[in-house]
Amino acid sequence: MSPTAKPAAKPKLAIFGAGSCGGCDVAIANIYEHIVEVGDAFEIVLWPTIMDGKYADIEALADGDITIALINGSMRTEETVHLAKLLRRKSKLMVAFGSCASEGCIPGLANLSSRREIFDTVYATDSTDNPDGVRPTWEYKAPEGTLHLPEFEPQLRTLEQVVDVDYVIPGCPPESEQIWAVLQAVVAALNGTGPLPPKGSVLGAGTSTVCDECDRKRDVKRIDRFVRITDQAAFDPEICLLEQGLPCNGPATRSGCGALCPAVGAPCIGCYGAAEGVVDYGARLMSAYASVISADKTDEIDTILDGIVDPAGQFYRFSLATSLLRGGRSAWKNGGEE
Amino acid sequence: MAERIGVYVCHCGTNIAGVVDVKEVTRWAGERLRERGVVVARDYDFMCSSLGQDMVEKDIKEQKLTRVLVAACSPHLHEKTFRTACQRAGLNPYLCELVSIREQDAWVHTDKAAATEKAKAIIWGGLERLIHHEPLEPLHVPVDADTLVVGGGIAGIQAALEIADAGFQVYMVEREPSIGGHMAQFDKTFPTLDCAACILTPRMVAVGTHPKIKLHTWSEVEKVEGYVGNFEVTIRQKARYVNTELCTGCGICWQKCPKKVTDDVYEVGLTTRKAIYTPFPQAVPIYPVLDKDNCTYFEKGTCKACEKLCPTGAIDFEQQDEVFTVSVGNIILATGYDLFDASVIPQYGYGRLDNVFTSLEFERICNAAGPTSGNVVLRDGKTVPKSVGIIHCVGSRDANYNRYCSAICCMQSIKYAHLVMERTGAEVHNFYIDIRTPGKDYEEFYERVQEEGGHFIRGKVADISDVPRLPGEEGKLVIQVEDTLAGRQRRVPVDMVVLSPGLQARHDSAEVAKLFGISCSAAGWYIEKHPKLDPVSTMTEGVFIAGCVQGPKGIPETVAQGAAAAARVVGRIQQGEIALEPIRASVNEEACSGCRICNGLCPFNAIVFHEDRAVSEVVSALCQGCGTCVAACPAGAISGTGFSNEQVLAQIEGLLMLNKEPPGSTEDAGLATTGAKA
Amino acid sequence: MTTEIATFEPVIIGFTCNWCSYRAADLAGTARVKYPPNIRLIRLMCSGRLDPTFVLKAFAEGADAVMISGCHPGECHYIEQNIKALRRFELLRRTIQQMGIEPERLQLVWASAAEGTRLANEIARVTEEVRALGPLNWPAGRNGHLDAAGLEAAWEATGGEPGGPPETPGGENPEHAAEAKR
Amino acid sequence: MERITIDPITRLEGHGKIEVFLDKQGEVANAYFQVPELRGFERFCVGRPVEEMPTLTNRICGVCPEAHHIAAAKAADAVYKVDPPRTAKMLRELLYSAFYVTDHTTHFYALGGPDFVVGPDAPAAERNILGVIAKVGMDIGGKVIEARRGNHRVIEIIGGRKIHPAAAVPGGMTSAINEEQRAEIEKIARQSVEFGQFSLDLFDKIVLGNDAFRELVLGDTYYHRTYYIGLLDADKKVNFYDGKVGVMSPDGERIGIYAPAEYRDWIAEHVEPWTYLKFPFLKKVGWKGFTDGVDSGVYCATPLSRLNAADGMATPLAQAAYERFYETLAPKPESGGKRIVHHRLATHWARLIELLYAAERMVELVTDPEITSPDVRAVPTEKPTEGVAIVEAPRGTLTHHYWTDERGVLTKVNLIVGTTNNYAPISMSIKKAAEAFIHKGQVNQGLLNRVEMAFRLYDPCLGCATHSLPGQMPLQVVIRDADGEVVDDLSQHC
Repeated sequence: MSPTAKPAAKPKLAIFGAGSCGGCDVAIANIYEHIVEVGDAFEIVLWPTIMDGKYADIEALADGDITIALINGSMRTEETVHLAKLLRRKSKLMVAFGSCASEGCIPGLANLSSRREIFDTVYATDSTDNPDGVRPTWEYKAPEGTLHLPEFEPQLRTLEQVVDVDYVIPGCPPESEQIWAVLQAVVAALNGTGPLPPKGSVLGAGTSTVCDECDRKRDVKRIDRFVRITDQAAFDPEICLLEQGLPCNGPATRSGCGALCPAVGAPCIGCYGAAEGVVDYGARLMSAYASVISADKTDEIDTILDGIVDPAGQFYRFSLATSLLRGGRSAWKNGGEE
Repeated sequence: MAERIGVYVCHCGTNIAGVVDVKEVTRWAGERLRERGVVVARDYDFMCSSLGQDMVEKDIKEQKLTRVLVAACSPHLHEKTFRTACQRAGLNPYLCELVSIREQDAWVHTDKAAATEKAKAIIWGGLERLIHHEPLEPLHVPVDADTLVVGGGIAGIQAALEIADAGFQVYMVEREPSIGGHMAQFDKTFPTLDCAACILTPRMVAVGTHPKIKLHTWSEVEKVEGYVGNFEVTIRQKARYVNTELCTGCGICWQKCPKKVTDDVYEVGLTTRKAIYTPFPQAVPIYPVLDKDNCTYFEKGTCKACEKLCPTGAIDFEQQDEVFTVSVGNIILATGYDLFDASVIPQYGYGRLDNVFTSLEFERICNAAGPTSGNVVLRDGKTVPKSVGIIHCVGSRDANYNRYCSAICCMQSIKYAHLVMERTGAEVHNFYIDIRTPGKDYEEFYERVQEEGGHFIRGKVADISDVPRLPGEEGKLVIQVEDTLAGRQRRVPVDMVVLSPGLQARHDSAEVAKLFGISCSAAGWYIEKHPKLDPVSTMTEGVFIAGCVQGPKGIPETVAQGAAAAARVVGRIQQGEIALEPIRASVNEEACSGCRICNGLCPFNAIVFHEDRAVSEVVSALCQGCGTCVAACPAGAISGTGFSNEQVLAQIEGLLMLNKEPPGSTEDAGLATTGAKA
Repeated sequence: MTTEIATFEPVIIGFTCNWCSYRAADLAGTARVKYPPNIRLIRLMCSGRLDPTFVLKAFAEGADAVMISGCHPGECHYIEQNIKALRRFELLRRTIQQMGIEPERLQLVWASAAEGTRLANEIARVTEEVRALGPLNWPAGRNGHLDAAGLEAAWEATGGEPGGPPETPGGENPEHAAEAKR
Repeated sequence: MERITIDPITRLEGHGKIEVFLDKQGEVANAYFQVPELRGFERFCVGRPVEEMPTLTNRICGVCPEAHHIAAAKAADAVYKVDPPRTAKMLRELLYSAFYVTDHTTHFYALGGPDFVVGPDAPAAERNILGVIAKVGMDIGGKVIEARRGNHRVIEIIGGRKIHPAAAVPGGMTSAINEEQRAEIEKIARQSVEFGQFSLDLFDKIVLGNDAFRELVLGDTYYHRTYYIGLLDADKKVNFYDGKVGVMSPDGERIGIYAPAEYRDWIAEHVEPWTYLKFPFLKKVGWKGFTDGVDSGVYCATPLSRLNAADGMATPLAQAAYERFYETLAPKPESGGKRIVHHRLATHWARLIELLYAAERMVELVTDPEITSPDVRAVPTEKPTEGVAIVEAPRGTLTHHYWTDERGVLTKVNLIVGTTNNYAPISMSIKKAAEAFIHKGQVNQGLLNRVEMAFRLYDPCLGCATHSLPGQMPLQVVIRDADGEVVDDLSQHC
């Protein structure tokens, strides 16, 4: 099934936000004038955010007719899951594009709660006027007919947890330079002037972690206290933030972004996900932090660890949905209806 | 190519088969685990027997097995056995996995069904782990033929001589001016009562004169770099202010030196020495040491009596400490012990009551070469005691101080009882908790002393006081004790009390352990590789221990251990190189971000950071394979052989596989219901 | 549920140190000390090798509890690596608690090579504590591998069938909402 | 009864689905605009440390992350009762103004623009940014790209990243800018002012100059008399970053001005079972269903609303454009005394006026002598408790409200997000457009696109609105029989 099978026809490109914040689409748009070159290299069959197109056209396509589909966004509703499966069928190559598709991203933190907990929070906020406790429902008989809402599934999943994925492009969102580089590589491969990366490859990112690209000076780590950004008016602009006590996710986060956040004095929050071959992102970071705190007695250790006020959030901010536990217990128990 | 795995389940007679249904387990493994690559599953009465091993070898050859799993006893017992068997059959020994269904299953459970299920789980876990095994080759490193012995007590002396006599170079480092250690301070040794000096000094001289032994007294080890076979040791030779090239040891300097100084070390404060001195007449080496802190010249800038009078002009006030390094292949630590400080037990009055002595003080008093020329007298130096109390277990077997038994105090106390009676005819009372005489001729010696009239009172002494309460106690030391045999309180008035303080690890044993990269127990004793099977090795390849550094023991055991350590070293040297277990960590430089999380984690300094490339590296010969850095690396850039992530994760899955198998296990039923409820 | 608890046999994964607790387990065997068969031991070279990933994996694969064991502080064969295990344990415990896993399901036990009986008693204690807690049944365990089918299965296993939250008022009185629109 | 499903509306960030029900005669019986996504930020932000909200809430919307970033930082300031240094506030507003330029540019040229420039009846394949470029020439494409590139650069310099910035934290910013960076920003700011003027001229030529469009804009189809809200500075001029919210009645009477902390006295949210999105309304007026007029609490929060709610623009060029806007579209004041534009399609024009204002504001800020001061953060001293903040997101008034424990860990979160404000009016506009363009069950894509235009003019970002994971699916039509039985299996809701 080499994508270069039909050299005559322009390869077909589909860009689709299954369930994204739109940031990935904007990141693609931010390759600026190169977008025209993309237009030349591909027949863009689907990119709803930017252009009109017919869903029917996609259905009509033969299976595997789309050469490459860039899918961003995560799987939370029955509808997004359906669309992911449809596009998988229609595409030769499927790319999990961005953090949502590849690791669940911040919305994945919803997996700490059951959908009942989520509904009971959202539809009963301080400003919500809902005396009868109305909740959205999958099927609603309106006077004029029945309205359907796609089911809000018990847990948020990543693309890879729903369909087979060929490549992953990490980042929230992926940096535009990286996106353009990947698109160029793919075009080259399709023209037979370059190799197509092996299935399962992570594209548009490095093989190491953010520290590799971070200009801050690093020394042997010994953390005697964790601080929060609000604790000090300023941090040393030269020295590793983690060494200054700021929980920085850089050491465990895949390189590729260029260490932008530490450069402006903000600790890495981990949006590029885990490094190559890592099973559980949070476990890596937990282990690293704990290993270098300078305390040997339980009470001293506790005092230092109290500095990390939200371990689950700190270690699984972006990757909860792909973590070994996938989420919190309440989201699993009884289908998340607790 | 597809894996072909053999599974062998051992009955171990009835040891395993008595509880685990071995036949069933074997049948199950053959069928259920076929999809996992198992092509042979056999059970046998004794897998470790030569017949059992033959079975494995035969299958490897005939069935073309690629991996072997043996379910039997603990890997600590027979891992090597089966690895070797595999090797004989041409299979890489590291493609063999031994799982324990005896110690961890059959022997500890009674419910046969449960034990059988557990055996299956253990085998499945082991199998999944085995599938991720890699063929490994042991690491071979050359061994430098020279050896470092740290500590010049009897343990170190014995070890040094054994190695040197075998024809290999030894460097001995001793902190004090002379070798000899505690033994040199003793008078007689139990139970034979031969004179310590008489048996020790020849050995000391042998060391001093041995062509293959380079002796560095008044020296300390400052730094240890490198790894087994190739250590670089930095030694500091403290300034003696005596040119040992010129000095003949004639002794004029210390005879003429005007400055008297209390001798706290060799004579334990009982008498004085000079500012320039040799600790004792038979000291090795014979060269004196000038005690800078007490020397009049160094204090006031005048005197120089020694310099003026030295016939060879060997005194050198300008001499500086000398720091140099030696390369050695092995290291023997024989740094000995400290005596428990009896003064921390106030009710025993040591340091407060004149006539309360410690064991070492008493050794010196008894010693013909000692301060009282061997006359047993009170602190006043003349009064001969008419009654003496000897107290055992001072600071030992005591929850407030050391819980452990110091091993030698009973015998030494009994020895004192004998010496007192022999020298003074005084009445002797031994106060003990239990008498422990586990050694050749020890019990006999105990009986002999009882026959000689020594009194033995079973009870922990509560208090020693010089305040008389009853008639006859005036001017005496009264020992308050509950006689637990007679079941009554007793007050025993005596003239002299000898305390038998226990042995303690050296005050600086922890730092020294860190220096040599070995581990010590909470009490400070160095931890041997195996308490029974390997009491002279440590976890750190190439570093051995001998004598009381490992724990309290008497002279015979000390000497034996010194010789044993030496034998190990000589063996290593003759091998020329040693094979190290290939359980090591290594860094994937591609993935390493140079975050330096791992840099501070290795107690063996095996992790080095390359500033230029900003990556960390694990020096495999230094790595001891603990895996801490593997677990800590946030980038997952460090991997460890033998216990890789893949291996452990797979084993976890394997162990839990049965619980996922519908139908049957309660867990699955449980899940089903949970699911159904929703 | 109660009946389930009554017959509930927890599965516990125990991580042991090659130099102390694993030998202690051997010793317990040699001495024929009995303890419940619920625990399954994994040998590591040192508790310092304990990667939190292993613990999470065990939970994910269906273990009801995890017991980490190592040398007593100050007695580590690798000098001080057991302290790293202690630190990781403390942090990991905080994290899983947020995930809704009771801290009692993750326990740390020090046991020297000589403490076979102590280890056996600790295993018995942990087993009883976990039995009292009941099953964990982490469904992720049913799909340890990221294949869609596995996840779908887990879905059903956890009642992820369509239909939405039961008794959602909105579903029950459409009239109200309809009126509201007029 | 037949139904038409427009699912989803394309060229909007986010996902929406329109169900149009026809009666027996094929006339529109009712139209439902469903938002089929939900994420639950209010739930899962609980338990997180408040200083993370600026980066967490970024991910509500990748189109306007800056709005959430800034609103969250301000709400966190309020939680700690900390007042950031003046320079920090200026940097935030500078970043935010640059964002406004990029965002309004994107919408006008890439999303809303094609409807006008290329025309609603043009083939779908041309109704996009490439079509715009084809029609009006590459140099415009170049200008648009430059405006976006330059202002993204500003966002990156100050915020660390072009999308989902990182630098705003409670008490200020994590880093200051140096003179070199300031100079670069000033250049971009001045170019943006030119671009703003250029864009207004273009609107003149293409829209106001074209009678068809003019009629479309001023016609009744897209006309709603609702309430309008918008953030006002001290002089009651439009402000995006800070101030109080003015509430304007359809009759041009300002019925009140509320401070962020008072939002619950003014705004409430209504829940319907057939959509995941809530319907905010004016509490004081009350929810009367999907209807406009003085008695209905339905209000609007868009560029048009902001202009209607304010007395003018705070910068000279924008003020001039503001006046021309009202001269042209609302020559006479309403009974309440203020001139109000109720023509929804005028929102596109209002958007360009705001673009110009944002650019002018950038110049003011970047030329302030204190903008390069290193003093950009104040350390909180007060115990964290509760805080509310409001900014004007391009798509509507954005309210963040946090409650925390004494460690500053969130215990409760409430968010009323840009587009949400307009959910009711959007639904109404859609229905009205459907009624106007769909007759006798007759549907063609041009008509459907007119319905979409009603939707698009609000530039609705349902990513924001639902704090949901918006997913889009191209236009499709589903015809169902009277029983609502599905004929077409392309729909996934069956």
